[in-house]
Order: sequence, then C-alpha cells, then structure tokens
Amino acid sequence: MTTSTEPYILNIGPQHPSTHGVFRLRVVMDGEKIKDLDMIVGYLHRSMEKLAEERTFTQNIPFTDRADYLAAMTGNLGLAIAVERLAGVEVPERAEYLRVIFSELQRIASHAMANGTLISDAGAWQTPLLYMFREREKILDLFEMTCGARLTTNYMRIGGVAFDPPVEFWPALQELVDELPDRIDEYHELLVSNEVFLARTRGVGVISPEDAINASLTGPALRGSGIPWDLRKADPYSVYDRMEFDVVVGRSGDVYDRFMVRMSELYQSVKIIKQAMSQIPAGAHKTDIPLALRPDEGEIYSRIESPRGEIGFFLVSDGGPSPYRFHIRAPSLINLSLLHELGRDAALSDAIVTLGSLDIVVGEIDR
Amino acid sequence: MTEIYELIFEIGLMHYLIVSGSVFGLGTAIALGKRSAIAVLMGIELMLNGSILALLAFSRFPQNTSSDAGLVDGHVFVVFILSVAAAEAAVALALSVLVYRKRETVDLDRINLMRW
Amino acid sequence: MDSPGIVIGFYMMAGLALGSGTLVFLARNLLHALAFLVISFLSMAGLFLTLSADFIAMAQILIYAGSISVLMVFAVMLTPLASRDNGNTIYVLPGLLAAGGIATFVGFLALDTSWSGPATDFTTTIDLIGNLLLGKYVLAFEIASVLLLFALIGAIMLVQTSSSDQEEGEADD
Amino acid sequence: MSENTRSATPMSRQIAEHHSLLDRTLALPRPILVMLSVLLVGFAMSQIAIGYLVISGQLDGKWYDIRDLGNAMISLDGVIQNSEMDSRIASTLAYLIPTLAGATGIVSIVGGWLLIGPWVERRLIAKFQIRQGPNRTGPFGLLQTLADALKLMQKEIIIPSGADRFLYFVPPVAVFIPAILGWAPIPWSPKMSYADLDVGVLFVIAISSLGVLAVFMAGWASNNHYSLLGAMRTIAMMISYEIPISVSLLAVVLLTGSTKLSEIVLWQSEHGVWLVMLIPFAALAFLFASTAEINRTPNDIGEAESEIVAGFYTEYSGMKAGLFMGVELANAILVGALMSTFFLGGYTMFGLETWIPGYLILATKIGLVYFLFVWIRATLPRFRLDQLMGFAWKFLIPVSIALMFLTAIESSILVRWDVPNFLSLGLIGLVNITSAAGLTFVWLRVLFRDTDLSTPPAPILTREMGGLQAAKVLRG
Amino acid sequence: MRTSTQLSGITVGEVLGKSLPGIVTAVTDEWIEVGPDRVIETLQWLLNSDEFDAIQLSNLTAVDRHTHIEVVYHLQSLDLNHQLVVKTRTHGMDPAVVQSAYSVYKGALLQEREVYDLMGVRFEGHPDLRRLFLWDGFPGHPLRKDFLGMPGRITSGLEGFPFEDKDKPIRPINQENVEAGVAYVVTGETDESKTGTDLSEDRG
Repeated sequence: MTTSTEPYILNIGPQHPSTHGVFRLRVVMDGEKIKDLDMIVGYLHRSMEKLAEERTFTQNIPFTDRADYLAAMTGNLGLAIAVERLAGVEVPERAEYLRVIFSELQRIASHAMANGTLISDAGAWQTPLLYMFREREKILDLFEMTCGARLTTNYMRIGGVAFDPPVEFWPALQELVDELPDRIDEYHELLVSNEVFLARTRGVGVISPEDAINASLTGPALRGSGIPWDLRKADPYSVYDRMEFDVVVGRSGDVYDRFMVRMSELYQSVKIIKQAMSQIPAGAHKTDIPLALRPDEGEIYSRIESPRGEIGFFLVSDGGPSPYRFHIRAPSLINLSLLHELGRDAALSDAIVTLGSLDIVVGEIDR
Repeated sequence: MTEIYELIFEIGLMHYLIVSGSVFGLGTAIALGKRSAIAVLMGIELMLNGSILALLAFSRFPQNTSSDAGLVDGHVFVVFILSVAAAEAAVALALSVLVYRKRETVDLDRINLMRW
Repeated sequence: MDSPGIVIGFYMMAGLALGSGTLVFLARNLLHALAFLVISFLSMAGLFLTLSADFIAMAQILIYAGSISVLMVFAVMLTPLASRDNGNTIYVLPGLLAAGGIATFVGFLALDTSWSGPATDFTTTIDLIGNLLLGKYVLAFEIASVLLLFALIGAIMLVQTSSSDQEEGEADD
Repeated sequence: MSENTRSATPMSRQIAEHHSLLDRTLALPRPILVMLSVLLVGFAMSQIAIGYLVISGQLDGKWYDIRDLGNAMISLDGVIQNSEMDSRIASTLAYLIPTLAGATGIVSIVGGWLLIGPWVERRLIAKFQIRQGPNRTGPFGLLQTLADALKLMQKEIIIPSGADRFLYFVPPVAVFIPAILGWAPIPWSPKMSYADLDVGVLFVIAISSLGVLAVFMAGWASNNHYSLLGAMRTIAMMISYEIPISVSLLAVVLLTGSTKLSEIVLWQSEHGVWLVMLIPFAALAFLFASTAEINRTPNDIGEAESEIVAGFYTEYSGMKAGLFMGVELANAILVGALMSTFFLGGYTMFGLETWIPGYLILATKIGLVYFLFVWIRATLPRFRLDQLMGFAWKFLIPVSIALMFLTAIESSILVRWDVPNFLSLGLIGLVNITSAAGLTFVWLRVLFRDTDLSTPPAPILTREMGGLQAAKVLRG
Repeated sequence: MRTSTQLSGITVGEVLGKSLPGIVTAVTDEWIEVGPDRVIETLQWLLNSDEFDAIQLSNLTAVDRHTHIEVVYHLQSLDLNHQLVVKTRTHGMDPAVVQSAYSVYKGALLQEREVYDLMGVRFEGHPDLRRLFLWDGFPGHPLRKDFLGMPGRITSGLEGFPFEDKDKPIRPINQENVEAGVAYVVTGETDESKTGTDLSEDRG
C-alpha cells in the first residue's frame, strides 16, 4: 500500500530569516518531518588562509575580525597570542588585563546576540533579541570609545593592544558592570520561566556527552552537554589564571541547556571584568615590535576560548615575515559536525531551533 | 404589462422551483458526466442543494395549510439532509482515497471491478 | 411586490448559483471546479436567506462551504496530479440530456401550476426547528446522530493505514 | 583619542531618555496634549448634557441623539416612507439607503483600520521593544502606512512560474470576505447594528470557517513548498480550533438564551455582569482559539517567519502580500469586537452608555483586546505544530465541552427558579471558576504526568562538581 | 614549538612504538609521524590508551610541503588536560591519499571535507567526501602552493618587507606611563556626551 505523502526537497537558505547569514540547508522532508539534511556552505568563502600567506602576521589581524565578526576581539586575541608564542614576544601586564577585559566584554556581547537570535528563531517576535541588543550596544559603545570601531575592532596587536582606553572609558565600564547583573536578571524573568519557551527548547536537539566530545564540539555546545571544559581554566592563556570564576556546565545537553550555559556565563564574565578592573596595573599597553616580525622556523597550534568555542590558530613559519601556513580552527564550522544527525527525523521547527542553539557565524564557517 | 411585471418582481414559489430544478439538473449532469470520483461527489452535492432549495421554498409558500404539518417541517427535513450529506461526503471521500491507494486512480472508467 | 432586497437578492444569487454551477461543469481543473462549487454553495445559502430560512442558510455555509469543500480539498490533495483534471466520460451527453429534461420538466411544472397561498413570514425559525427536532422528530434526530457517528468511524476505518505509515500520517497533521 | 569618545548611539540615548510613562507611550509634544485635553473636556460636557436630556426623558429616538446613530437611520427611513413619492420607489430607497450607508460604514471601519492599524501595531511593538517605531513620515509617522502602501503598489507584479493563475489572484481579495462580513451582526448601540441576525452566533461561526479556503488556494496556487506547508499548517489549525470556538460560543448561548448578538449584550447589561466573569474558561478558550484562527503569535505557525519564510503567502509580492498582512490586522480587531460583544458586555459599561456613545465604549474594548494581542505577540515565542494540535484536541475541546455541560445545568436552573440575580449569578460564577481551575489542573496533571512542568534547575558550576576531571566518568 | 599543555613527541613515540612497533616513522620534540595507511590504527590506539587518552580530535589540517602534503592531527585529552600532535605525510602530491579519521572521530567529518576541498587530500573511507566551500568542478585546490603558481616555481609569500630594519629592538612603548604608575581614575564627571541629547528629531 503506498503512503499518501511523498518526500520532497525543501531548500532553506541561502537567504532565510533563521540561517543567520548566507547558509543553506538542503532538507528532504516528509510532511513536517525531516528525512535527510545536508548543509551547503561557502557562500562567504574568502580564502583567508591563502591570502594570509601573502601578508605579514600583523597584517593578518584584520582577517580575524572578518572571520568571526560577532566576536572580533577574541579572534584578534587568538592570533596575537599565537604569534607571540611563536616569536617569543613579551606582553606588558596592563595589556594582558586590557585583553581580558575586552575579550570578556566581547563574550557578553556575543552571547547576548546568540541567545537573542535563538529566541527569535523560537518565534518570539524580536523582543528578547532587542533587549539583548540593549547591553550589546553599550558594549559596542565602549569598543568605539577605545579603538574607534564597533564591530571589526582591530584592537589586539602582537605584543599588546592597539590603544590605551581613554579616561572616559573607565567610568562607563564601571556603570555598565554595575547594571549588567540586573539586566541579566531581567532576561531570566522574561524567558527562563516562560512555558512556551520551555516547551520549545527542552528535550530538543539533545547531544550526548560522548557525541559532543567525539565530534570535537567545543564551547557552550560542549559545556551544555555536561562536559566541564573551558580553555580559560584548562589552558590559561592570558592572566586568566589570576581570575576567580566558574565554568558553567549544562545538565542534559538540549537546546535549553546551551541557552542557559550562555546565560550564566554572562554572570561569570561580569565577575571576571570586575576582578580585572580591580587588579589592572599601570604601565605600557604595547610592546613595540618590528614592522615585519620574523619568527624562527617552526609551527605552533595555539588556541583560546572564543564565545563559540575553541578558536585555534595553526601557524607554520619558514622564518620569513609572512606565515607559510595559516590555519584557523573555526569552532562554528566544527560545532556543525553533528547537525545532520540532530536534524534527521526531527520536526522542521526543532531543527531550526537546534541550529540557532549551535550559534553559528557564517563568516567564521566559510573564512 | 402588469403580469410581466409581477412575473419578474413578485418572487414566488415558481421562481425558486425553476432555480432548484436547474441546479438539480446541473448536479445530475456533473454526476453522470464527470470522470473523477470527486467531481461526481460534487455533482451529488449540487443535486442535494437543489432539493434543499425546493423543500425550503415549499415551506415558505405552503400550499396546504389545513394539514397539521407545521411551517418549518421542511427546515427539519433539510437539517436531516444536511447531516446525511455530511456523512455521505466523509465516507465517499474516504472511499475515493482508499480506491486511489489500492488502484492508483480515481478514474471511474477504470474502476470497473466489483472487488480488489 | 416584495421588498427590493428580496428581488435583488434572488436574481443575484440565482444567477451566481447557476453560473458557477455551469462553471463547475466546464472547468478543466478539479480545484477550479471546487472553487466554483464553493461559490455556488454560498449563493445557494443566499437564496435560503431570501426564503427567510436563516438557520438553514448558516448551516449550509458552515457544512457545505466550510467543511465538505475542505474535505474535498484534502481528497484532491491526497490523490495525485494525474487525477486533478475534470474530464468527461462517454456519459456526458446522456447526462446533459437528463439534466435538460429534468430542468425543463420542473420548469414547466412550476410554470403551469397555479401556486396558491401567501408567503408565510416567520420572524425566526431557529426555536421552531429546535422544538420540532427535540419533540416531534426526536427519534429521527437521534438516528441522524448515530448515522454521523457511524460515518465518522467508517471513514476512519477506511483510510486507516498500516502502523508504519501511521506515524507519517500523523507527522503531517 | 578625544575624538572617538563622543559615541552615544541612538539606542543608548533612547534608554537614557523616556522617563515618564506618557513620554514612553505617546511621546506627544505639550501643545498637542493641551489641545487634546480641551477637546476631551468639550466632548465630555456635550455628552453629559445629552445624558441629562435622556435621563429627563426629553430625548427619545430623536435623530440628534448621537449616542445611537441608529436613530438617525430610523428617522431617515420614516421621512422617506412618509414622503409623497411612488410607494415602490419609496420602499426601494428606504431599503437601499440604510443598506448602502451601513455597508459603507463597515467597509470604512475596516479600511480606516488598514490605514492606521499597521502604524499602531508597529508603534506598540516598538514601545515593547524599547525602540522608537515609525516616526519619520508625517506627524508621529502617521503616514508611514500610506507610504508603505504606495511603495507596495509600485512594485512589480511577480507571478511564480508554474503558478495557477486563476487561483493565484483570488486569495488576496477572498481573505477579506470573512474579515468584512464578520462585522455585520455586531451591535454598536441599541439600534446601531447593520444586520442584527437572529442567528448571529451561527453566522459568526460560519463566516469564520470561510477563511480556510482562501488560505488553501494561496498556498496551493503559489507552487512553492513553503507556501504549501504554511497552507496545510493553517488549514489543520483552523479546522481544529473551530471546535473550541463553537463550544465556547455555545456556552454563551446557553446562558443568555439567545443567538442574537444584541440580546446577548442586553442580557449582560440587565444582569449587570460580564460573561467573562461567569464563564471565564470559555472566554479564554475563545481568545486562544481565535489567535489560532487569525494567525497571531503564539499560534502563527502558518506564517512562522523563522521556519517557513512567510507561510502561505511566501510567493506573493507587492500589494498582494500587503493585503495578506492587512487582513491579519482586520481579523484582529474583528476578533476584538466579537470578544467584547460576547464576553465583555459589548457596548454597555454598567450604565455608562447613557452618558457616552456606545460605539465609543465598544471601540475602547476592541482597542484593549487588540492591545492584549500585541502584548502577546511582543512577548511569547511560538508553539510547535504538534503542540498546538495536542493542545486543541487533548485539552481545549474536552475541558470546554465538560464545562459547557455544567453551564447548561446552571442555565436550566437559572431559568427554572428565579433566584435573585446577585445570588444565582454569583454562585454560577463561583462554581464555574472553581470547576474550570480544578478541571484544568487535574487534566493537565493527567496529560503531562510523565513530564515535569517545573522550571528546570540552573546549570551546574564547576565548584559544585569535581573540577575539570569529571569527563572521565563519561568514557567508562 | 610546544605550548605548555602539549606532550613531547618523544615520549609519545616511545610508548606508541612499544605497543605498535614500527608504526612511528619520525619523532621530534613536538610531534610524531606515522604512515598515511596506519592513521586509523594510531588514532584508535591513542584514543583507547589510558596514558594519553586522546578523546577529542581538536584540530585537523594539512600543510603543503611542495613534495608531499602532511596532514596534522591535534588530539586533546579532556581529563589529563594535555595535547599531542600526530602527523602523516602523503606519498606524493596527486593523488594525495590518507586514511580517513571519521571512523574514530566524528569531528573529522567537516574538517576532512575542508582539507579535501582546499588542499586536495583524498581521505579513504570518508562517508561523503565532497567539496565543502568551493563548488564542484572548481579547478585545483587553492591552498596548495602551486595553485596559480608564478612562472619559475616562485612560491607565494613575502621575502622581505620595504622600509623595515631587521635589528629593531623589542621594547615597551610609552615608558612615561610606567613611571606615572596610575591605574585608572573613576571621575564620574565625564557624561557630557549624554547631556544635551534630545529626541526632537525622533519625534518627527
């Protein structure tokens, strides 16, 4: 007996409200159920790794802005730390603390963006997104105040940071840090006890810890499934070893846990910023390095904790001023390794919410 | 002149009967002439509508007021016709879907076996 | 003469009903035919209103235009593209002849007979119908409800698929 | 360095400004506020005068009794009938003029709302979302809708390839039929109702079942998978939510003993109680089910923009899509009118309708219900399709049917013995509220017995678990 | 060079060579190298061994060495919190064939597709080895050094940089801040940027 429903192909993207950029899903559907799912990326491919081989290490920092354009600071920091380890450049104390402050601010902004878009994927008509944007705007104001750019801040430099923040920066940061916890409590009241949101996100897109580890998931996607792994604690890269904070770990690994992990990391980031503000010393904010840094021959893989997970830089130097091989380990791409397994036999709405909870940035996927 | 005027402007039982007869005829034509089972069902519904119109018209313009039949008995019959029509539509459409699953067609010319 | 509303309404609705009924016959696409059929149902409801049968008119809209047409839509969607044309069989000519015969017969009958009796004006029919349904015709009413129940169960039993297909059936509903 | 410190974005400025509630809601300059208050006071004085005349009995059915524009129509009818022209022409005129006037009134309600509605909705949502909303085109951005409509009309008419031409062009117009017809039986004042049908409730239900076909036509004729998905979702949802609407309206009919909307309103006014106080569950079921009927959040899965791009009108562009978006707003205020007529006392406000025109009271209630809709839309996420279906079939329909039987018993008691109103109605309300709450609680417990409805615990911090080493247990 | 949490390749090579003799072809302080046809075996052993516990494939990439392509696996142990680097080199440039690590690590799915797309390494046993970023039929693999190679086998990359002095000392700048010794001051009087802003233009 033939069933009366025939599977058909639905083409989600490249231009779709909930794919957050030019990202395409080719979905074979049967009614409302997804039978097979294939992701097609590359619409934003700029071949950064090839271009980087023509430029000096300092000239490559703007590429890391454009790679993860929602967390430019951590991208810059990753490359800067990799080159410093490769070339053995010393970084002043004050620069380290500024790096911590700015990357935590960037983490707050990025997590706010991720959670807001996740909720508007779940169908809340942009209200939580814009509430999240409220704090993000203030953080971007701080960035603009410091380095002139809001999104692609080419701020972290090899051997320090680009500028010392102006005098107006510190009271503004103090004000923001004082009001942030109340704002985050607002989000909690708005969302965490919202039955519709719970019904949409609990038990949806569950990733088991074994799969999460084996598919090399990192960041909130890994912590959401209960694995306490955070490079800020495991492999402290800046002055994070002097900070006192907690790694947040989910319980069941569903969409709601990933959401809640990001939500609670906002508190931890505020905590880190407060400690850094209290400990920051005076001094130079940058080490002066030659125009074309020439590291010794060798290779290095150095990683830091970006808001999306472990962003690593694999640099091979042949002693010249430009890298011989320049590879970015993009967490957004690798976190998608389980997408086809999560999407299979799921309803369309659940697949959309799951994709939103993995928090992709297409610029970083395609590079 | 006046009778023409009355014929046009005095809407009586006759007009409704003519309309109901034509609708019934249309239904008959569709039910007999169409190939798809669903179209045949449409024709049957049209025929039912025509008869409903006749019933309502007779209950609006009663001919034999001496009988003990109330004025809205026609309406009650129409209620029964409606319920029967709903039941018949449901069963017939289910049958057509089933026939399609079995025979891959709802073409009444090719459904010529009494069994499957 | 009657109130002009009745006259205008009658001619408009009768024309609509007959015209769209003819289009149901002529349309090539089954879904177009279905759309015309809905228009014809609605105009028939208008005709019922001119007969001051308001309850029946509403029931007509609710059952025919609201439910049965949607049933037909689903039936058309569940059958493939090939069976969506509204073709004729070899019986179309006899059908047309029968239709013309019936129409002319009823027409002559209606024209010949001298209909007597004034139009009865009910203020509202709904309470009369309710009293009749629950008083005089209560047995038929119950039987009709049982019939509806059986139709429901029968339809479900007919289109019930095997267990493997069943989840797919539920998936798209 | 001192250059780039002057960086205050509009959003931070908006958050910094807007102290008073008035400023947050309307942001009107002061002179206009003064003018508005003066107009309000003058209107209040005139209404008080008319109300005094009515109380003193000097003003009964006069055409200038502006509390009820129906009087004007009746007196106009009388003038035409008594005039010395041919009786046929007189009757025809007396039939045509009120008909056309009423139709014009209804269409102008819907059309005027389509002009002002999108602005209102966007503005309200913007206020919910700490934005400004459209405020550039014209005063307070009032002309924004006009500008949008002009832009949409100038757009190219795109017909998707393989689309069914006939069925593709019908739906944007056909969806307006229920949205406009539904206004016919609604009473705006005792004599001010376009068609006060005896079967008004049935009419409402029948009309609301007509929108399905237009939606299906739109989805099928577009020849697009998104459109077909949206159409099928919408049809399934509309068919499922017809039943709770009908059952809750049956409860209303049982209590008031009439299917005439004006008599329902009169019953509420002379018993001095709103039906929402007597049958709250029916009211809530009606509200929720009608949000499903008109495709609004949290039930707008028919056009869930984050899943299926625009649902059944994905392939429509230009003014056709604009019509689809406009019919949502029209449906929203129609549902508001029905809600306030059935459950919120219609044009009556506990005797206030003597002093204020009834249509103003009804418009205020419609506005409140619409504000509730906007509030929900700005706050809640969207349900999933199976969750919505399960909610309709497993929860709403059984519970509302059980409560309808309870209401039937109460109404029979109410008509059998005449206990004083405040006692009987108070008892009925008490019984209904308690039984609705209890039944809801029990039924939810039965439905979700295996899932916990409590808010989940917060995620764990590493100081609660053994540091970073805890991943070892997972490998075994 | 080794980062702080990275195991020395020599120790890894010793232990691995004991249990799987002859699998390690080269060893340095940073990495070990195995044959391209014994990758799965190595990774499986490293995954199962309690000493190394390489539970996660944290990074997979490839480097073009002009004569061959070396594929680099960065393995991560979450419990012991150390990293180890495994390399393998293909026989020749094309076809450059390596065993796929997907049977051991699911995380290799997209990374191997990326490497195949940009570097042209064929991974045997990969479930669907298609191009990830570029479209099918794209000529060549961009990250190879000879892609769009200049005549005379001039490889890409900068030799020198104009106006650079090779022996510029590396020293911290703006020393005066260091002598000043001020961290930062919260004056609180610096919101002139907020005053004077009104929403008149927002009010239309």
